[in-house]
Amino acid sequence: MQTQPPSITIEDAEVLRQEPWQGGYHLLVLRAPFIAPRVQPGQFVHTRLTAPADAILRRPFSVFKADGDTLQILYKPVGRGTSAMCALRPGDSLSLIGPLGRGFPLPRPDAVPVIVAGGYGMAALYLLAKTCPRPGLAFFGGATVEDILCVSDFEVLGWEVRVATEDGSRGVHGLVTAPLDAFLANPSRPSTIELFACGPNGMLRAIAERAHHYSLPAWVSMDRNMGCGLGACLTCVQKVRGPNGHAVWARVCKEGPVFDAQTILWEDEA
Amino acid sequence: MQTQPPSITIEDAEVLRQEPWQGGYHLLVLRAPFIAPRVQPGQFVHTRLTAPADAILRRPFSVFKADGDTLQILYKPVGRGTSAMCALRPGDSLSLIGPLGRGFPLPRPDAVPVIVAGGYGMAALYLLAKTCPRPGLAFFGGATVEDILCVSDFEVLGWEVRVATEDGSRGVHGLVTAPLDAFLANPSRPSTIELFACGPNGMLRAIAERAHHYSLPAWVSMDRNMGCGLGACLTCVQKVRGPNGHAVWARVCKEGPVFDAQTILWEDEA
Amino acid sequence: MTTERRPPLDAEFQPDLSVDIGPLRLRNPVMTASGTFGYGTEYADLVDFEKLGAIVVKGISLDPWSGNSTPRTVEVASGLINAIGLQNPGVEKFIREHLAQLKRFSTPVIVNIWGRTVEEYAAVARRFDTEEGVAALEINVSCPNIKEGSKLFGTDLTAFRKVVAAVREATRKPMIPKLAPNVSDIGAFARAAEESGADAISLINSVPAMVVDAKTRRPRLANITGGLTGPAIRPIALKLVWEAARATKLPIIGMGGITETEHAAEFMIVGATAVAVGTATFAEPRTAMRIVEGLADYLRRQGMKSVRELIGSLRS
Amino acid sequence: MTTERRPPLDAEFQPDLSVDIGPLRLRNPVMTASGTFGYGTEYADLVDFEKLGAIVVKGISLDPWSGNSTPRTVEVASGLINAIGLQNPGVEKFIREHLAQLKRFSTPVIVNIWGRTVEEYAAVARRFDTEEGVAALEINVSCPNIKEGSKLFGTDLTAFRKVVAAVREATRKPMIPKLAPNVSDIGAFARAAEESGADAISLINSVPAMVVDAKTRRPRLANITGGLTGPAIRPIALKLVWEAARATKLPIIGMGGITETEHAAEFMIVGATAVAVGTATFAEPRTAMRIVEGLADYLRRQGMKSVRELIGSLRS
Ligand SMILES: Cc1cc2nc3c(=O)[nH]c(=O)nc-3n(C[C@H](O)[C@H](O)[C@H](O)COP(=O)(O)OP(=O)(O)OC[C@H]3O[C@@H](n4cnc5c(N)ncnc54)[C@H](O)[C@@H]3O)c2cc1C
Ligand SMILES: Cc1cc2nc3c(=O)[nH]c(=O)nc-3n(C[C@H](O)[C@H](O)[C@H](O)COP(=O)(O)OP(=O)(O)OC[C@H]3O[C@@H](n4cnc5c(N)ncnc54)[C@H](O)[C@@H]3O)c2cc1C
Ligand SMILES: Cc1cc2nc3c(=O)[nH]c(=O)nc-3n(C[C@H](O)[C@H](O)[C@H](O)COP(=O)(O)O)c2cc1C
Ligand SMILES: Cc1cc2nc3c(=O)[nH]c(=O)nc-3n(C[C@H](O)[C@H](O)[C@H](O)COP(=O)(O)O)c2cc1C
Ligand code: FES
Ligand code: FES
Repeated sequence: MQTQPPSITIEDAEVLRQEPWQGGYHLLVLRAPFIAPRVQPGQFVHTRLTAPADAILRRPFSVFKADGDTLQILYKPVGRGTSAMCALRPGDSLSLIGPLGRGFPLPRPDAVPVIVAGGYGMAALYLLAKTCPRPGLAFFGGATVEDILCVSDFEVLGWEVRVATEDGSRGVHGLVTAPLDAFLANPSRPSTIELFACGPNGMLRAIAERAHHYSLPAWVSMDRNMGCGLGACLTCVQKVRGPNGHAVWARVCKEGPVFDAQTILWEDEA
Repeated sequence: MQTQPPSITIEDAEVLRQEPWQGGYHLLVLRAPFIAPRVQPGQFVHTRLTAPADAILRRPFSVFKADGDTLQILYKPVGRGTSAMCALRPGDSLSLIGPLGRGFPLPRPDAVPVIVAGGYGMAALYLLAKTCPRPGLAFFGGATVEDILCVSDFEVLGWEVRVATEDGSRGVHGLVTAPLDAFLANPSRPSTIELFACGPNGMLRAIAERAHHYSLPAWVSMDRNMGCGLGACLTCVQKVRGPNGHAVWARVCKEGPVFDAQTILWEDEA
Repeated sequence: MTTERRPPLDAEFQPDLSVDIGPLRLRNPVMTASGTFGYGTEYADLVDFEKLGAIVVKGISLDPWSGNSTPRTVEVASGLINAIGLQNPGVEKFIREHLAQLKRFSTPVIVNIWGRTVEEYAAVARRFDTEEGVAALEINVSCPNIKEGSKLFGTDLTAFRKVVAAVREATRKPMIPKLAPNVSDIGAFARAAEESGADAISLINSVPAMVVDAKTRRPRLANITGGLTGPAIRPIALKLVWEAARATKLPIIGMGGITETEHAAEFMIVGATAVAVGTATFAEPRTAMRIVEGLADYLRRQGMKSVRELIGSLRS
Repeated sequence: MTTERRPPLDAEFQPDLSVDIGPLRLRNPVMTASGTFGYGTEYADLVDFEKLGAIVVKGISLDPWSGNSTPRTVEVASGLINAIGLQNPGVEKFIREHLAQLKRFSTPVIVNIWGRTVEEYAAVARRFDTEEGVAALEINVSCPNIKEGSKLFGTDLTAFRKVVAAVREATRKPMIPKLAPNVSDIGAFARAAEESGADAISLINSVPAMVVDAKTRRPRLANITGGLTGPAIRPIALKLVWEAARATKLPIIGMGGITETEHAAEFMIVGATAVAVGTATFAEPRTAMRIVEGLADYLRRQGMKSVRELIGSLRS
């Protein structure tokens, strides 16, 4: 059972702080008194930049932290919009629509929560880790040590973080699935586990396969280019297995971004 | 006889300083080692802003001062491009094409130079005042005291500046033509006068009429929206009396911006 | 029609914003554009529906339709290209689930319809004929994202007449054919609509377009081509509305890249009776509402007591 | 044609940039677009002509032509609308004053021509037939800024055939009709050009457009309407070039909103043999030169030894 999204607002947030983070990421701290207190783990905000002027769509970002009337975004400049975001200074304003989407369900009290993340997924899963009734285990993957974000944030919550990097510069040498598989295959691991994942598509698919194989409940947060962010434009659709077993389009911005991993029809299955 | 434009360059100028000026104007100081030393009085530079991203044309500005490898622009934010210009900071770069256009002719050594200016025209005529073989008389007009720019710059050169404001907050109460007419009608004024003008179209036309009436040589610097700035697009054309007396189009960016006032065919004559 | 400028009215004066789209009176001339406002309810948290002139919903067909593969949209300079492919739940589910919701509001609902054949157009129109809560039908003959031939309806004058006439036979609801921009003589389509019994026309639909990723050398849309919308097309749309307005007496709903009050005014000045806001809603969901408020201000500055004075008031 | 991706070539490799526009071999596929590069000499201080594939000059007519009143251009979102109205000194003065200058360079000069009647088109073409230093003629049938009826040539298939055939009779120079974008079936015009003896086609010309000043309620161009160019139209142009390329075997010169190397590549990927840079030159006079340099780099990254491999290499 997933949580119902609370009502959505549009709000001019004030930039309180912006600072470079490791791995090319930036941390943006915003005062958003209407949205911040309502954010559920896994939800996102849809941001409107005034520059570049010829960019006409908003950009979606997961909420990293939400505390009182502030919220934080951890983002990486990958294109024109996110590069322009780097120029925001304290006092600037940034229009947000949020909180958006259906976030993670309340973690089952009887299961050990296991998080698998790559890229901004490490930030996107922090709020979930924080609300879990008990600390769990997190697997973080990245190309190199620089790409492994917010480990200490998780550790402060009492979580154990296992890292894999493709160049071996931190943790296991390889993909995040390497330590995850080792863990899952270990007969002495807890038998009741719930998986939560956010990261590149290929990773999410790999998690879905593991979950299927081990018959574990798993939730994946999908990343799709978005238009409206509100369910109106049908840009962000993802083929999923509908209630009657047929393939149907789900809107990642509305029915997602978090889905039961077993409902996703990956590209070649759709 | 007008001066021939020296050869044109494109150059990434470095912003050295930007400061608010009176009357809503801003002063922009640029290092432009190729262009600055070649600027002739009355010429302009065509600037390329990177913001707003959907603005695809350059914007023309007269050169206020040119000194060694630096040049100064005095501009007023009136639209999106000039507003974006206000955000330039020291160290930023600004692409310039210049020096462009045909500036003022060398002032006649036998005539008293008389300048008439409004708006940025006061800045656009400064270099001319500086190169005049002898100081002359300048008439500045504006809506209010705030709009009267660089009087002291002219006075330092030994020029006498007479001011008119529409609200009477400085100098004569009225249009700049009021003190100018008084001067021209005064029988004890020097008989050999050469007029140089830059400002709103209506003012230029009024000057042309005075020049015609008193049979005085007069040069006007025209302001037209521009495309290429180089004579290629035929955006900036102005009807003038051609050599054979017929009306022909002149390109303000190439044959101008400075024209012999008697050659201009004003709107309803064209 | 007025072509003179007038002194501004004082700030308290409330200009009359109502306009008539054929038999349909709207409280103000600002609508949402089909496909950019979903079925309305998606924006319920953010937009006060009662402030809008009308709500135009996403295109509905007889049967459910799953649309195109993804990616379905791509952002370009000052524009958006979409190839949604007309995904919709079909007329029955729409009536049951979405129309029911929209009936709670007093705002007129205009249903955008399409079909793969003349018969399908007529069938959808007939189904809506008796549906309360449907104020008018907008006929999408111009969607570039459908390949079954419906493409033709928007650019072939004979096919266009046929579909408009068939819908006319099928319903007494106000009928608004929506014109394709990619024709050389929009006036001919405007006249054909008038002759075939339309109550109004709307234009423009999105402009056929395409983007390629130079790195992968692949189209950036799964459907290869799509339709360009947003500010990039505004000057194109304005020209077509101006031309259409000179060809027909039918009321025109103008759209294409409207993001500001002034843009809405421009469309009315060249001859539109009403306007629709599309792509702009994605960035600023309250754009249509903001324009309604802006228009009152604008009219006061223009010294106009009614927004109807604005229609076709282009000065030369 | 290749549709596969290949490993990159090493940095020293110099890809072959030459392409053939019918009988005309160009050292590289990047030209200037007519009307945006004057008669060439205006840019002489800033652009190294010898680096360009060809120079296409501003449209020339039989007699001198004074064009439209001002304002003639207006900047819009990611675009420019122009209504210059084809001002030009006429064929004789052009040959005497401008062509003479251009002959100093080895770069092929393509002369853009237009007329008010079929006869005028033929007459200008005939005058250039024997002119050395004219590599090809581009036939502007699509300028929206002329009211004398030449408008029709670009959007009426019969008139189009007539003018292309007449020019074909008048000259043996390579002939390149330039297509109007505001037609519903660009493929039909491409085929008609081929059938009427054209050596290549170029597209697109500017897109009919209009802007109004909401405050004064007046058109912002003296000519009321004009043609939209620049980045705003790139996705529209790309779609039309793709469609034209599938309809004809003629070489295509693609243009519309190109500002970067990648954009030039996109046009070639969908089927253009060469490209032209227009509006971008106003902001960055060296855009065409920069793209020539960029293409070599791009081809190395694509693992292509010749730019000709790029033509029509769209992958699906
Ligand atoms: C629900 C959700 C949550 C997200 N949370 C975060 C976050 O917390 N931190 C973060 O850094 N990013 C996050 N993203 C991704 C972020 O939205 C994109 O990086 C951003 O939209 C790119 O904008 P741009 O203008 O810089 O890039 P564009 O100029 O739009 O494009 C530049 C490049 O980025 C690609 N791109 C564009 N949008 C996306 C996208 N949605 N996903 C992947 N690639 C894209 C384009 O294909 C292009 O190659 C999230 C995306 C979604 C859908
Ligand atoms: C030869 C020449 C020299 C100039 N020198 C100076 C100078 O020294 N200082 C200075 O402040 N300005 C100068 N200008 C005017 C300056 O170029 C314009 O103010 C500027 O282009 C406006 O750009 P924008 O993007 O802010 O306005 P836009 O967004 O382009 O337009 C905003 C408003 O300004 C109007 N506008 C645009 N261009 C012009 C123009 N050329 N003249 C008048 N109105 C215009 C538009 O019609 C519109 O209403 C000069 C113009 C010319 C032709
Ligand atoms: C995502 C999207 C979906 C659309 N779907 C439809 C549709 O189903 N039916 C229709 O007639 N027009 C559709 N349109 C076109 C719009 O209604 C409108 O004509 C066009 O977007 C131009 O207006 P704009 O520039 O303000 O967006 C769609 C446009 C967009 C952007
Ligand atoms: C100011 C201007 C003048 C033009 N004059 C002509 C012309 O005389 N003949 C012609 O065939 N095209 C003319 N064009 C169209 C261009 O050649 C080109 O087709 C169009 O601008 C699209 O390319 P772009 O978007 O790169 O500018 C002109 C375009 C502009 C902007
Ligand atoms: S982004 Fe519009 S429906 Fe999801
Ligand atoms: S601005 Fe292009 S000719 Fe003057």
